Amino acid sequence: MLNAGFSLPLRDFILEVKVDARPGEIAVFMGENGAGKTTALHCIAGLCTPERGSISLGSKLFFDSASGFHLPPEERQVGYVFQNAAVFPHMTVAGNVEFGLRNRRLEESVVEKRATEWMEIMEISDLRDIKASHLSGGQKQRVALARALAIEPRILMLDEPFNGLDGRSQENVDLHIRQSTKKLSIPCLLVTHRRDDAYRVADHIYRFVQGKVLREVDGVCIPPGNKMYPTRHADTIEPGHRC
Amino acid sequence: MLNAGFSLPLRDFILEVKVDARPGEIAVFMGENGAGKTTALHCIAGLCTPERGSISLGSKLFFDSASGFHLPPEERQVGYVFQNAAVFPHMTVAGNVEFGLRNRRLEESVVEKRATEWMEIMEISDLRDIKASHLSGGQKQRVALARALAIEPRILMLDEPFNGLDGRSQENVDLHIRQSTKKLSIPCLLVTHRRDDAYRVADHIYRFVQGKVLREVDGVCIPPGNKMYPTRHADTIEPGHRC
Amino acid sequence: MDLSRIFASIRGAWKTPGTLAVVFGIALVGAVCFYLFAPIIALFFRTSPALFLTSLKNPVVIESLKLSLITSAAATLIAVAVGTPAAYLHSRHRYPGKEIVDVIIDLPLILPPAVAGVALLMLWGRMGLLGRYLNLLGFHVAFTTLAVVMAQLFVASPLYIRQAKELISHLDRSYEQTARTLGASTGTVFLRIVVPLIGGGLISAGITTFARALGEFGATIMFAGNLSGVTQTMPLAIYSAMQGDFETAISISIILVIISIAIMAAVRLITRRGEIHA
Amino acid sequence: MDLSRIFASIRGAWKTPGTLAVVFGIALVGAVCFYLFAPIIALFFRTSPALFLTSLKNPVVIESLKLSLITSAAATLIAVAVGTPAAYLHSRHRYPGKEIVDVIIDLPLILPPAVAGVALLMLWGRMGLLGRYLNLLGFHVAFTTLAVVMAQLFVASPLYIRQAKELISHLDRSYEQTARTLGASTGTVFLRIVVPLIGGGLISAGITTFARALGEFGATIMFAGNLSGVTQTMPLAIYSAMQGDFETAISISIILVIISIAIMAAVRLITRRGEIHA
Amino acid sequence: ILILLLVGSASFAGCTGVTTQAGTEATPTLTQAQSRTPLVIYAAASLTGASPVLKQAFEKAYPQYDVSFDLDGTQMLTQKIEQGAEADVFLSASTRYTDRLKSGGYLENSTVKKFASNYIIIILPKANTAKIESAADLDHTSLRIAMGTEEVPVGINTRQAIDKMANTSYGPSWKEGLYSNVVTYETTEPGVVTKVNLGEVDAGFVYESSYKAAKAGTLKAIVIPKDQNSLQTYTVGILAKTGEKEGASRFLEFLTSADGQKILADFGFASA
Ligand SMILES: Nc1ncnc2c1ncn2[C@@H]1O[C@H](COP(=O)(O)OP(=O)(O)OP(=O)(O)O)[C@@H](O)[C@H]1O
Ligand SMILES: Nc1ncnc2c1ncn2[C@@H]1O[C@H](COP(=O)(O)OP(=O)(O)OP(=O)(O)O)[C@@H](O)[C@H]1O
Ligand SMILES: [Mg+2]
Ligand SMILES: [Mg+2]
Repeated sequence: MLNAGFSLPLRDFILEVKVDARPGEIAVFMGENGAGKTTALHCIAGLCTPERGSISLGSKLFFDSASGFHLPPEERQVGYVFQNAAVFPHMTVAGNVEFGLRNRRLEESVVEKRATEWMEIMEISDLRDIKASHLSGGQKQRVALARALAIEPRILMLDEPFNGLDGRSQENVDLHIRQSTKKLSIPCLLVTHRRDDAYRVADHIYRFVQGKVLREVDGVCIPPGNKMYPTRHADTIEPGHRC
Repeated sequence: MLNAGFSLPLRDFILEVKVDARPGEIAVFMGENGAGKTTALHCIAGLCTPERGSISLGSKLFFDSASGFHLPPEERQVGYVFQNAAVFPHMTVAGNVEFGLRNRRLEESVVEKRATEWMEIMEISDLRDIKASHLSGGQKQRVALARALAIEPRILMLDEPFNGLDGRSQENVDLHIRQSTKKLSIPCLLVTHRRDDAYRVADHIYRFVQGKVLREVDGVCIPPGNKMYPTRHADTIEPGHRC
Repeated sequence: MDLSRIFASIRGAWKTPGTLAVVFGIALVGAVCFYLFAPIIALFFRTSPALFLTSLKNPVVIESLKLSLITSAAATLIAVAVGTPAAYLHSRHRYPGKEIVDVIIDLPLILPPAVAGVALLMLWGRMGLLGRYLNLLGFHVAFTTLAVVMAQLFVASPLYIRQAKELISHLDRSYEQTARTLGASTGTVFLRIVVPLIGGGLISAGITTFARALGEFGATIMFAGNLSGVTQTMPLAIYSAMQGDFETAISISIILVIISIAIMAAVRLITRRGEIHA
Repeated sequence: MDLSRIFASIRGAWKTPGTLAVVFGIALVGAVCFYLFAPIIALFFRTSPALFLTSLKNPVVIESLKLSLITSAAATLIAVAVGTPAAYLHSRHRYPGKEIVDVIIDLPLILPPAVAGVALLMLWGRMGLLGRYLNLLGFHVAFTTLAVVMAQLFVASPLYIRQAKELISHLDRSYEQTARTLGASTGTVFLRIVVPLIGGGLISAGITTFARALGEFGATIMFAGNLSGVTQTMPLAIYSAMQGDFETAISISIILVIISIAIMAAVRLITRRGEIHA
Repeated sequence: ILILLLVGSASFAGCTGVTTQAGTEATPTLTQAQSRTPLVIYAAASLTGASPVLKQAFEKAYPQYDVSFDLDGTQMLTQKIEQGAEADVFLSASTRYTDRLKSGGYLENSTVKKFASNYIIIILPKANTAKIESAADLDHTSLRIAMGTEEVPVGINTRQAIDKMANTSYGPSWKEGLYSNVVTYETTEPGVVTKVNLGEVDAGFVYESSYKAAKAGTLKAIVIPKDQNSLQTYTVGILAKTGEKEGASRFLEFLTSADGQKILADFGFASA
């Protein structure tokens, strides 16, 4: 169970985040450009420090402003796919996927097995020895996904994971995000701008509006996806806001 | 009228491009990750040199391997939005949008007027004095779009332009791409992986498959968009390929 | 050396994660600063305020200081003006002999400065391979103020070019490519995209170059001579003073250090401010 | 200087676009190479093959060459081993006094080498601020081979640290951030992400540092003295020879240049090959 | 490609154009006294201490001249002259290099004459922690000694003096012990002086003039008797290519005059 409640002043507004996600649940972040979605993920991953508040995952405290505690990112075991993929350009595809596994000090055979598995899933096996700087945009995105999922993280955070993926990969990634979330029984935070993507995967949606985070409990629209989904907006949301 | 027919060996296959687009027409490039869409745009923009073939826009020759002619990119007047946006991080938003205009040696008043116009259209006016490195992903994408459209190019090339944009911006960008293409009467090449986007904007679709480019003449599926659209695949396409 | 493992093992004992990194960082940077700065502090122990003030009034000191600053600034400007575009074109193109150019740029650093001075004499001196023709045209290079600049340029410019080269080759090309599609010529790309993007690094390289030029001794005395007011820069004045009055020599050195600090700090401040306004 | 406008106007006459840029580029890089290399070529005119071969057999030359290579390599290694992590921590953190550290790193470059040697003596020498205590412990620094390395380190390491700093501060942070979310400690991030990403630049900086250490003269003779086999490096041997037999001195210089070229070329080749395999 | 290389050097000429500007910008401010005829004296580095006094006295006697000294090792000066340096007078610390220039035609050979001489002296740091009382102590173990290399004039004279002392008074084992105490062979005299001055070596061999030039009280000295010492002769000559023959010969006269000799004596030089 992820519990995050924190605030951080940004250039134009104060970002006040209050989100939670249960193991096996996918929480989708939506909202306008510059609303603070990426910043929120950065704070949860430990890459920036909120001014106030606390973040914890299950029994593990990540951050607490009251006690001044800040767990460094490398000890949070998050699987984070950045908005810009950020594959390591000097490593091969395999090197990228294996990087996180090696940091866990797993046995070499396990590292290779798991990396190979995930490269197959993401259909990048034939690129395994190619330097990552020589990949196309969508190929890089797939490497970033394989790399984040391979470490079997305690929480998955995906910043616009479908960007740049071709149709088949989108479906494939969609499937494996759900599977991993369920199989590892971890919470997953996913940022997207696409309503269809959101309603397809979301267990619940957080809408970022001018630094405030609104949880959609009873949306006004019915999701086209196959999931039962609450259908009315939180009462604080301004009228006319699309969901 | 853009006429491009060229070939270039890539790592895994030989890319053979044969595309054309009439003024006012939007040609959409689709295809798997790594199929060569970005590379094709790079060649047309003059950022890489095909091995064989020729490229011309109207009466203007861009490239011809037979005569060894290669017009440098700065003289091709293309409005190219890169897959990674590539806003200049050291300049302000306004500086980015004005950059191309200043290279045209327009009058200062014209430069400012046009830049202001486009920043308003892309809803980045309030960010005009912010350094571009301090923007969110979607904000950068909008700066890149404003920058490319502001120069009133002779051809528009957009590599996944909707990526990272929030819902409203997507519609907005969609609208202005069509308007500009019509108003300036220029051809537009647009890369996307989303079928709905493609069918909505496309006058015709080029499908990149393993280095070959197939023009969809009679697709097997009917586009949901509002345009009349040819509905059957080119006969060379392998069976079962989604469109 | 697996730093991470060492880190991890000690961290257990420390309990507050990150503390060790901080301690390690302070120790490391502290050690570097100590090693580079403590000897300079030690210099101060050999002089007295009185001596220091006397040196400051010494016309030889004033004159050589002025000469040093002018020549070093000139050498730095030339290195920047010629070196930056050369480094850009070099880094961004493949051409036959590129590796050789790389080696050539490093060579002046290896030459002991006195040999560098001799080499310059052999080329530009009155009897030199080129100098003899210049001489026929009535153009003398060696033993003039120009020679001071040339010696400094020979010794210091490789530092600039090398740093500029590396900065450029680590720069993402897509900015340059975008700029070209936006109609920017090579010159505009260079001046408006490349230079500002690595500006901080170039300034830093320029400061290094200036510092090296300011400290130049061996090549200058050989190629330009040690003539008060014409070619006697601060290091030469210090050398001459060292023959007689050791304490004065140290005082002059300290003046050199202080003025250099002031200049370098000023450059940093000015360029910092520029950045904020931009 | 509006290069682009000049370009554009001349280009009209040229017709084949880009030709001018090529000519300009060749001219610029050619000028730099000429300025830096021609004097070295001129040196060759002062020696004969016979003299050259004799020098090669001279035991003093062999000994000082060995000493030079060992000490310069040691100084470079220390600079790299300590300087790289220090530069990383320095560039990636804000801390009070950061600007002062920046200035300190440049200071040794300004000091004329002989003054740098005096400064080192004042700190580490027998009567020095620190040296007197080391002396009580029976530990002598000055006039030993260690002193040679220390002098070279003092003079050359700022070049390395400065370049490393700039390379790191121009590196996109998102790679480091990603690596940390993937469980990499500061040490791992440094060794597996930062160092390889700027590896080419660091090697280049290392070569510069090695070259500067190899050419070091003034500080070495002041702090370490000039004793054959113990502290007489190549530049000291060259300078000593220059007082007597000038031609021999030039021959030795040329040996130094050739060997340095060979080493630097070898380093480049080896690291290039490494890159291809990776 | 050859043509392009030519263009390269042409653009290089453009680049020297810039340096010239910088140079000429600097020069006017530096040579204000244009009414006075400049006189350039190339002088051995050991004359550093005496040079400003000589300049002052000469300019007082002949106010129309503006004297500047270029001070460097004699060998380096010789090298510079051979490479075309333009000077008027050459003050040499070594007859060897004077002869070399004479045979090369760089000097007005008839004007060359001796003007001073110099003896070797042993200098000690003020504190003299090694408690050296006489030259006999120099072979004590764990001493540190500095002297010139066998190529520089001071080194040549030092070796001769040591040989004489060993032969007449102290014997070969003393000489051996002394040499084993040498920690550095300096290429310049100031190198020796500096190391003694700082107390980093216990003794050093320099010319008397260098000892005199050092600030009073900073050094101690042990005089080597004349009969065991080695004399270095200083010579002066007018350069063949001088444009200021009159001034040069006036300076030469002045140097050998009573006034000049007195100044030199003050700085520890013996008469020729
Ligand atoms: N810098 C590079 N060096 C070498 N090969 C490259 C480079 N960039 C891309 N490639 C390869 O060239 C092929 C075409 O790449 P391109 O970027 O054109 O694909 P794309 O169709 O744009 O894919 P995407 O949909 O993922 O953006 C791919 O196989 C890719 O791996
Ligand atoms: N490096 C930065 N420095 C300063 N401000 C920044 C920086 N990055 C982002 N911002 C600002 O912080 C706010 C939140 O940005 P953030 O990247 O979190 O938005 P986002 O919701 O992820 O947007 P998008 O949908 O465009 O990715 C925006 O106003 C943005 O301009
Ligand atoms: Mg974002
Ligand atoms: Mg692409």
